[in-house]
Amino acid sequence: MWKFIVRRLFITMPQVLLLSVLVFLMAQMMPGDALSGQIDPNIDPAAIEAQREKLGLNDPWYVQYVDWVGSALHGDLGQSFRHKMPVTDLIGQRLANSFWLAVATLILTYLIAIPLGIISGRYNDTLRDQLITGYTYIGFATPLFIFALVSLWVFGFKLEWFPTGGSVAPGLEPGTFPYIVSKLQHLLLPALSMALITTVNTVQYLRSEIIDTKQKDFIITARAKGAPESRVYHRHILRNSLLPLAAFLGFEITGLIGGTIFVETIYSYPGMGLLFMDSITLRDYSVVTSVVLLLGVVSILGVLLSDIILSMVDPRIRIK
Amino acid sequence: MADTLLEVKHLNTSFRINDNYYAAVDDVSLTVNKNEVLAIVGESGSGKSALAFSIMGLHNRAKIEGGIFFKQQDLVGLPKSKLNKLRGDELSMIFQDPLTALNPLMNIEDQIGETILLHHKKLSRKKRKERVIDLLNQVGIPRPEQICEQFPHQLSGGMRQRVIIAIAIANNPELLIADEPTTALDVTIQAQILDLIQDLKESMHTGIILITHDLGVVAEMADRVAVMYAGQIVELADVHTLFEKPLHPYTRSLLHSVPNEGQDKLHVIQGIVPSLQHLPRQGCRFAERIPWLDGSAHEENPELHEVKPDHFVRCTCYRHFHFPAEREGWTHGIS
Amino acid sequence: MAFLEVKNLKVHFPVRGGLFNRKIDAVKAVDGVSFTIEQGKTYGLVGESGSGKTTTGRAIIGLNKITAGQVIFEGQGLTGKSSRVQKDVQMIFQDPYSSLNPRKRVLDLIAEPLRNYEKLTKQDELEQVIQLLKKVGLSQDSIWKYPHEFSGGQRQRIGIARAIALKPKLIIADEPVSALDVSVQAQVLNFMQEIQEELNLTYLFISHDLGIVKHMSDRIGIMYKGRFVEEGTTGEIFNSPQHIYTKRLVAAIPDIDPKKRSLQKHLRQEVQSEYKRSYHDYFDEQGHVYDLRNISDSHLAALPEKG
Amino acid sequence: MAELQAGATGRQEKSPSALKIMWRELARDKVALISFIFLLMVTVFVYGISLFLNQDEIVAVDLFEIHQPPTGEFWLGTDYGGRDVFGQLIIGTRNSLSIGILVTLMTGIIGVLYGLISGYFGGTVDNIMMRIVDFFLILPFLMIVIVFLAIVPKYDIFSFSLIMTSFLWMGIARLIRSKALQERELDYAQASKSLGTPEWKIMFSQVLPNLSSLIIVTMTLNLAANIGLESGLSFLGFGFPESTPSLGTLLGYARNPQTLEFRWWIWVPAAVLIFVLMLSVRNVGEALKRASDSRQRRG
Amino acid sequence: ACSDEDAGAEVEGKDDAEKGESAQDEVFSIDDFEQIKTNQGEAIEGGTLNFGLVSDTAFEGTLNFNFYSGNPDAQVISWFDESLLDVDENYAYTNDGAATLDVDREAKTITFKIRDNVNWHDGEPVTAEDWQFAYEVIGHPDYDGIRYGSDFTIIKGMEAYHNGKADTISGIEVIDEKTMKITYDTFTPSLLSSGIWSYAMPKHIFKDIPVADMSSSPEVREHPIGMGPFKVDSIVPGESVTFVKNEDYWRGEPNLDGVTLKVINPNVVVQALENGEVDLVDSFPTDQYPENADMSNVEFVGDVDLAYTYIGFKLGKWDADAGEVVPDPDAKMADVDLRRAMWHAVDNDAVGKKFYNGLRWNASTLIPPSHPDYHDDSIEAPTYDPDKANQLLDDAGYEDVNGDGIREDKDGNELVINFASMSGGDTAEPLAQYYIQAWEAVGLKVELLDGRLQEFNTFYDRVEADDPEIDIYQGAWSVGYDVNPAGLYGRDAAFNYTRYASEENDALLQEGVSEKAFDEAYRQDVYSKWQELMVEEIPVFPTVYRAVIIPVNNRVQNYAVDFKEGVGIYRYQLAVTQEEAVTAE
Ligand SMILES: Nc1ncnc2c1ncn2[C@@H]1O[C@H](COP(=O)(O)OP(=O)(O)OP(=O)(O)O)[C@@H](O)[C@H]1O
Ligand SMILES: Nc1ncnc2c1ncn2[C@@H]1O[C@H](COP(=O)(O)OP(=O)(O)OP(=O)(O)O)[C@@H](O)[C@H]1O
Ligand SMILES: [Mg+2]
Ligand SMILES: [Mg+2]
Repeated sequence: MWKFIVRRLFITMPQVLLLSVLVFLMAQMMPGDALSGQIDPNIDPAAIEAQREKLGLNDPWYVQYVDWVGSALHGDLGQSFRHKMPVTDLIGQRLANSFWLAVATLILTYLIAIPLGIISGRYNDTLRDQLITGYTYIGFATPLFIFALVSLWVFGFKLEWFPTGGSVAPGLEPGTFPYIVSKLQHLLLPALSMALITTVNTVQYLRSEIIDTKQKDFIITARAKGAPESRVYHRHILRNSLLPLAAFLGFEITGLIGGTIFVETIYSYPGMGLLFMDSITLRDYSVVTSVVLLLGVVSILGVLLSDIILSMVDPRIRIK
Repeated sequence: MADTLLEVKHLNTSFRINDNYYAAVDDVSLTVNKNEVLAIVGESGSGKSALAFSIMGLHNRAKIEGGIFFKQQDLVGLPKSKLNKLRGDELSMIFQDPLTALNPLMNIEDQIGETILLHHKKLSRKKRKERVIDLLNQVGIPRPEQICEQFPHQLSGGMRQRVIIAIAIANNPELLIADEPTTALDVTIQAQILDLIQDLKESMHTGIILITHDLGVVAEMADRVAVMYAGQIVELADVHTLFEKPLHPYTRSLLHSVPNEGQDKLHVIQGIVPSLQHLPRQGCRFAERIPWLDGSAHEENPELHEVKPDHFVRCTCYRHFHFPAEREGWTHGIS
Repeated sequence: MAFLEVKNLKVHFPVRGGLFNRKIDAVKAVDGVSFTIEQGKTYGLVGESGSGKTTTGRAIIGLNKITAGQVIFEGQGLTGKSSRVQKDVQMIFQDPYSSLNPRKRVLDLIAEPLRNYEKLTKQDELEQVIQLLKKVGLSQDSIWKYPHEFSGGQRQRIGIARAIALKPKLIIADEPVSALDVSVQAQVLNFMQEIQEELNLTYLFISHDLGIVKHMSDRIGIMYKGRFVEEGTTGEIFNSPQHIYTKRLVAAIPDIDPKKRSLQKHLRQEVQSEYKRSYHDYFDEQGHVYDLRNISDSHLAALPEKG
Repeated sequence: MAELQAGATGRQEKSPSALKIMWRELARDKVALISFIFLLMVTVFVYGISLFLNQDEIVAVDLFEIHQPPTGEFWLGTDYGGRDVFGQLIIGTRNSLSIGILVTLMTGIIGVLYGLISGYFGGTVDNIMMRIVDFFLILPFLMIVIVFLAIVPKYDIFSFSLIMTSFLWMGIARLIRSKALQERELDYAQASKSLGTPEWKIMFSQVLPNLSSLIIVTMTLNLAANIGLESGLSFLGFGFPESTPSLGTLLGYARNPQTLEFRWWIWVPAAVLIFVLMLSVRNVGEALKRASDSRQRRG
Repeated sequence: ACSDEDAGAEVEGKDDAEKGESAQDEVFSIDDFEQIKTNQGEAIEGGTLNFGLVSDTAFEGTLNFNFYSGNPDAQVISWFDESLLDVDENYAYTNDGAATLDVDREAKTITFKIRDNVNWHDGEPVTAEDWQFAYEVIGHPDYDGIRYGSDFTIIKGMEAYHNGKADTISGIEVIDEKTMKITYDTFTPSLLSSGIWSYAMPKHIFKDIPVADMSSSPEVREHPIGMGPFKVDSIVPGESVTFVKNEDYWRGEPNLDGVTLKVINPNVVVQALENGEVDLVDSFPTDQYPENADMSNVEFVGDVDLAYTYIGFKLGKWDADAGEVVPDPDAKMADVDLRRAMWHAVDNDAVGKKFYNGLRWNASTLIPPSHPDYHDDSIEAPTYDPDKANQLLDDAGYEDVNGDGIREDKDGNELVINFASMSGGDTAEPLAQYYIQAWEAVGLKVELLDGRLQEFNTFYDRVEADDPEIDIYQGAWSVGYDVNPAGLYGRDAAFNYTRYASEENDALLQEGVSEKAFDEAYRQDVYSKWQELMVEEIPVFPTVYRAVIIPVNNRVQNYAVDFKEGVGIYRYQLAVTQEEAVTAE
């Protein structure tokens, strides 16, 4: 087991390295830097130039890269030019928000997908299944951003059921109960709209997985043992169909990252997606770099996690 | 008859294809007694498995008509819950493909234990495990404690087939249906498995339906033999009669097409087994594969005749059939 | 000069794993096999599943890389890197359903080898294909059909037509009938024999069905775990098997006569107990097969030196 | 011989080709058929009509026609630049479709080639090529594309599609590679090999055609996804300038709450169109998928 | 003043279904807006005000006047900290603030005296040393902010300190605890109109923090203090800040108990106002005004913005070594008649009315009416007159020689003018399109650079670098309190993006900060002449002036637009008339 994890980690290393080079070069190619935004007649351009020099913005790229990697390894992702604070701190706040959003979305996704997928797969080609399939079609055809926009408008503005921006109501003491409630309130609508759209893949996947499993020979074996339908479903079909979802988790996380860009932008939810969008327009490239790097690493870890989970639950690939 | 275990009466099993029902098992009647092996032979697609699945009630969307009486109780139309009480307990089945018939995510103990659990709910976990190990010993698996913890993919084909047998015999069934239990196995292992089934019959007086297309296996194992062709039983007799004095052209052709001592050319049956949709539904179904026999040789509605006591043959064409030496060989295009 | 000579053939498949997917082990699918085949004869190769029969066949024709040893065909080596497929050696595959590309017409299927080796005009090609079809007993209008329109036996004949298109001398038939029903098997086996005579073909006939091998072969080699345990004429193998494994194999064949069943069972049990008893006489400490030794001129068995 | 050929062609009972099976399945499935016809009509209509439309005129700002609701002159009203929404919808659909199709084709070609090569060579080459694919797969796609779009100073429909393509080809490559690896081991490929057919020929003239239905299905489904992606990027403001409208551009206007609430005619038609387009493509794709999977075939 | 103004600005609002055509055609005028929220009713004791910071990005959280860079941060800081000096409506210093000043022009010194009751939130008095400390921090070589500019360099000894050659700034002298004297090298009228750095820094808090770490220190980001009417209570980074009143505020105890500030997205600002979630905002998107002009629970106040939008013509290059512009007489846009014709060709009046419903309006000179004493509206600037434009072009030799409807240059060669414009506001695209069309209408072929709008940073990068691809561009300047335009149009100004220079211009700009210019009337006259010169020479032409509009909930009293200087209303006076905000019907 440990060997397997270590081995997987070894495969992960070059990926992370490659990722870091890629994002760094990308950032370098961007026109302008943070200081080119400081257009103020009262400020001496020479002072701006001096700042550039001081921040190392005029060094050759590889020097900057090595510097950056070196400090990144020490947990220092540099300084945000815009926010005048360590990127790590900046990301820290946002990451927590995005993390909770992702967790809520994942929970909702599975909360929706598993029952629907099961019903749809178990009673395939019945009215129930057709309704659920209809939903998956609609979910597929509705771009996330349209859905999020319309839900914001309906549930946020018109019905006022949910707050329309931010991650928490102002003035609450962190850690207190109202604070947590407010946090939940703020992430529910974004999470829900993301979940409702992204879940359709999972529903469909589960459905076809169940239909597949239903036709497997070992299901017949189970029936021949005299197992009642309910047991056949729970013990044999479900277990075997849910397992591949574990492998999905990793890609689900990659997908979530894309989704957060839309959802956080639309709901002004201060997470990584919004930070990314802000930073890219502000050319705060140490932040862009770090966000992409970090989320890339999260994706890599997501896939790693999937692999590990899968290798633990699936005896066929379990490591001796 | 007191020791009649299973009586199948005019069984029709039809599958729905493009809004039409096609019978894969067509008016099959047979009986199985205690302590008896009834072999069912026939080419691929002749409806052997369909018959077995009908008896076990394992078909999903087939139309089943007729009667299947297991110890006088009609299984056709029996509620699922009652059927489940029988299945795996008094009535059980060994499946053909050891590679796919086991749940890949369950360990061996659980898979065998499940059958026991389902029918002996009160048995303690420990007792159950004991029984599982007992069964594994019985089917000749070495180191049963260790095997218990393992998963199907860790076992060889022969071992898996034994596990499947262990599942089938876990509750000492009265009727055991073995659907080509050895087709996927090597001869040496096949021999062991067949011996195992034989022992079972002897020790527990189980009635066994053995489905196979290997005549050698039939000769080794069966008490009585039913030959199926295109969904129908074309000949039914005890094993010696069948091998010594086969009557139906199909049976005779089959026996001739197996390589045997001193045989130079093998006999070839013309044509192919028609698919379910294209089965001739009128007249003798074997007629088109012996085209040199005149139509008048066949019955219009061939029936299973009891030509001698306990020897049944379908259609009268057997009386006219002889091997046409000149037609042997394979030089026939598609008809 | 032997027609086909296989000398100490080894085919090992690497098992990858470890940190960097390095080769950590090898499956010794074929591990030191030698035999010769005479022209015009059928050589049967039997053994249980996984014993390396297919791998041997594929190595000869060049579909598998040879790890060590030599394959000498008519005095010419087929070994090593020059695993170029020879026109003279062809193969018939086990499954007539999957060995024909379902999207190709019979014409294209049969013409494929011709197109690879011979530059023919369309017309000549068509004629040749029709000739081949005639030879395998299929009507000429079959050329425009697709494989799925044929029965298993007919498909296998299409496979054979392909194999003989280049007028090969040696055909490796890897379980050519095991996917077929008994009635169809006969058809194909008969045809293979006929065509052998007609074209003076040599077969390497691979099967795990001893009955069929017995029917077809002049000589038989018995494989076990990548090695030969016994080799001899059909009569020698069946009438006086020397190696315990051969005995066991022969004993396991169910007899078609129900009257002999108790006899058979008896024999089986005897062999089985002998097998258990004398296992160590026939296999070395690691369970490996010994090298073949001559019992008679034509009969070899893998028995330990001491006898 | 002539007679023979005549006789032979007379019995053209061909095995239904992949396309034919697909078409049959499509014709059987009413919803898919309607979707297909709808798609065809939209495509023909949009490309046809845009030949007659003057794009410059449509995207010309008219200070005196700003935010007109739908009228006889402006069927779907005008936007905040006084530009005809209907015309923009047509051009936008054309642009979105073009990008969608272009990306789908390019990812298809690259993915298929890559997958085939990787599957064909196998071994170390395959190992390395797949590590590259794995790497691309875990990249946060949307972010990287956005960064690229921010870097590239000037792009047209083609280079835009190229950027999207660079991060979208892996899915199909992986699929094709795994299928190619499987097919390569199948008996028919092995048989061809033993008959002396070179491996690349087996790959391209035998394996590839056998994968064609899979490729068609995957590309159809990808098309829907790509149209969605393009409009998403335009929505976020990383698409084309308003003078080259796409469906996403029109939808992007809805980020302005006034437009969202009071000027439905600007964004609702685009939203509906996107929805119906994606749904139709999906319907067709699913029907094709059923066609290619004989187990699921309806007839 | 920060000047990253977007060129385009926002969509003008439009008719909704009910309001129909009326809202669409409605044109507003800034003259109709009050600057101060007047209100009947009794103010209650205490109450909490909800302030909306309208931004689609989070505020950065550099909460100190000495370090912040973006406007959102400035909005946050101004609730809890303030300038020591007050100015009047013309942005000249007065003695009404927390400190008074005494100017000695001869000696080039100013002596500041901080009032006795001015204390930091932690109770420590605000001292002269605190103020001096601010100068020392900003002037410090390690300082990482952007404040170090001409305010500082003119102080005696500053350069030496800044270059690390001196440990102290010789020109800054602490006389006693509350008195500080600054000696300047040069002394200009600009200095007295907001040219002094007037924000102190609590030295007792910052003295042990290295300058380089200050901007990211918790003292700046997490629990900042100031001397303003409210104290920071809690911060949700980037999202919201709560303030409580500073009872010890030097002007007197604030009326309100506290203020809650939160960031709201421009897209939701109307809803937030309607349901009373926020009482007022820092800026209201003008495009949303027409539909919401009669929102029942708020009153809109407004003022002229200190900004203008303009079209600039590239006329030369920047010589970085010499630090001055080098005009190029052969530049594509060098012909002033071409430039004037382009001004005549565009209808900025219609742009203001149609795109901005009158909340932006035709501009004439480069000193906007936000400086009422200096803006000269008697100057006749070119207005929309396509015939005149055609005439001018014909006369100047830009004729259509090949009959394709597009004018060629004087030599008959193809003339394509490349136009850079930046993205940002919602109307940016149609506006740029409009200008291109308008120029095309007089036969000038103008093309958008790269076919698309430039993102803000790219735009300024390229404009700044004198990218040869750019012939003209649309920009916007937000103007400082000081009217002196030398920072934007001087020969040595890097921000002089058009790279225009002339002797006359030099002379006038010099004159504007001369000794004589301490005389207000004289200075007005100088800048009047300068405005006229710009209308003659047209290195740039202003397109529109702008208004700021702020909705204020009906319960709020004593609010002036951004607490505009000189109106005599201060934040501590803010009050509400009821506990809860009024919501819309
Ligand atoms: N679920 C089903 N739906 C439709 N047709 C079926 C189904 N199951 C079996 N058939 C058809 O019924 C016929 C009989 O099938 P069956 O499986 O009983 O044959 P078999 O004798 O067991 O053959 P084999 O030796 O290959 O196992 C075949 O033609 C088969 O195609
Ligand atoms: N490409 C391969 N890679 C790795 N191992 C292989 C490969 N091909 C065959 N083997 C292994 O080599 C051994 C011999 O296989 P081979 O197919 O030759 O056996 P066989 O005698 O033909 O068996 P069967 O009767 O089942 O066809 C088996 O253990 C098999 O798993
Ligand atoms: Mg069967
Ligand atoms: Mg094999």
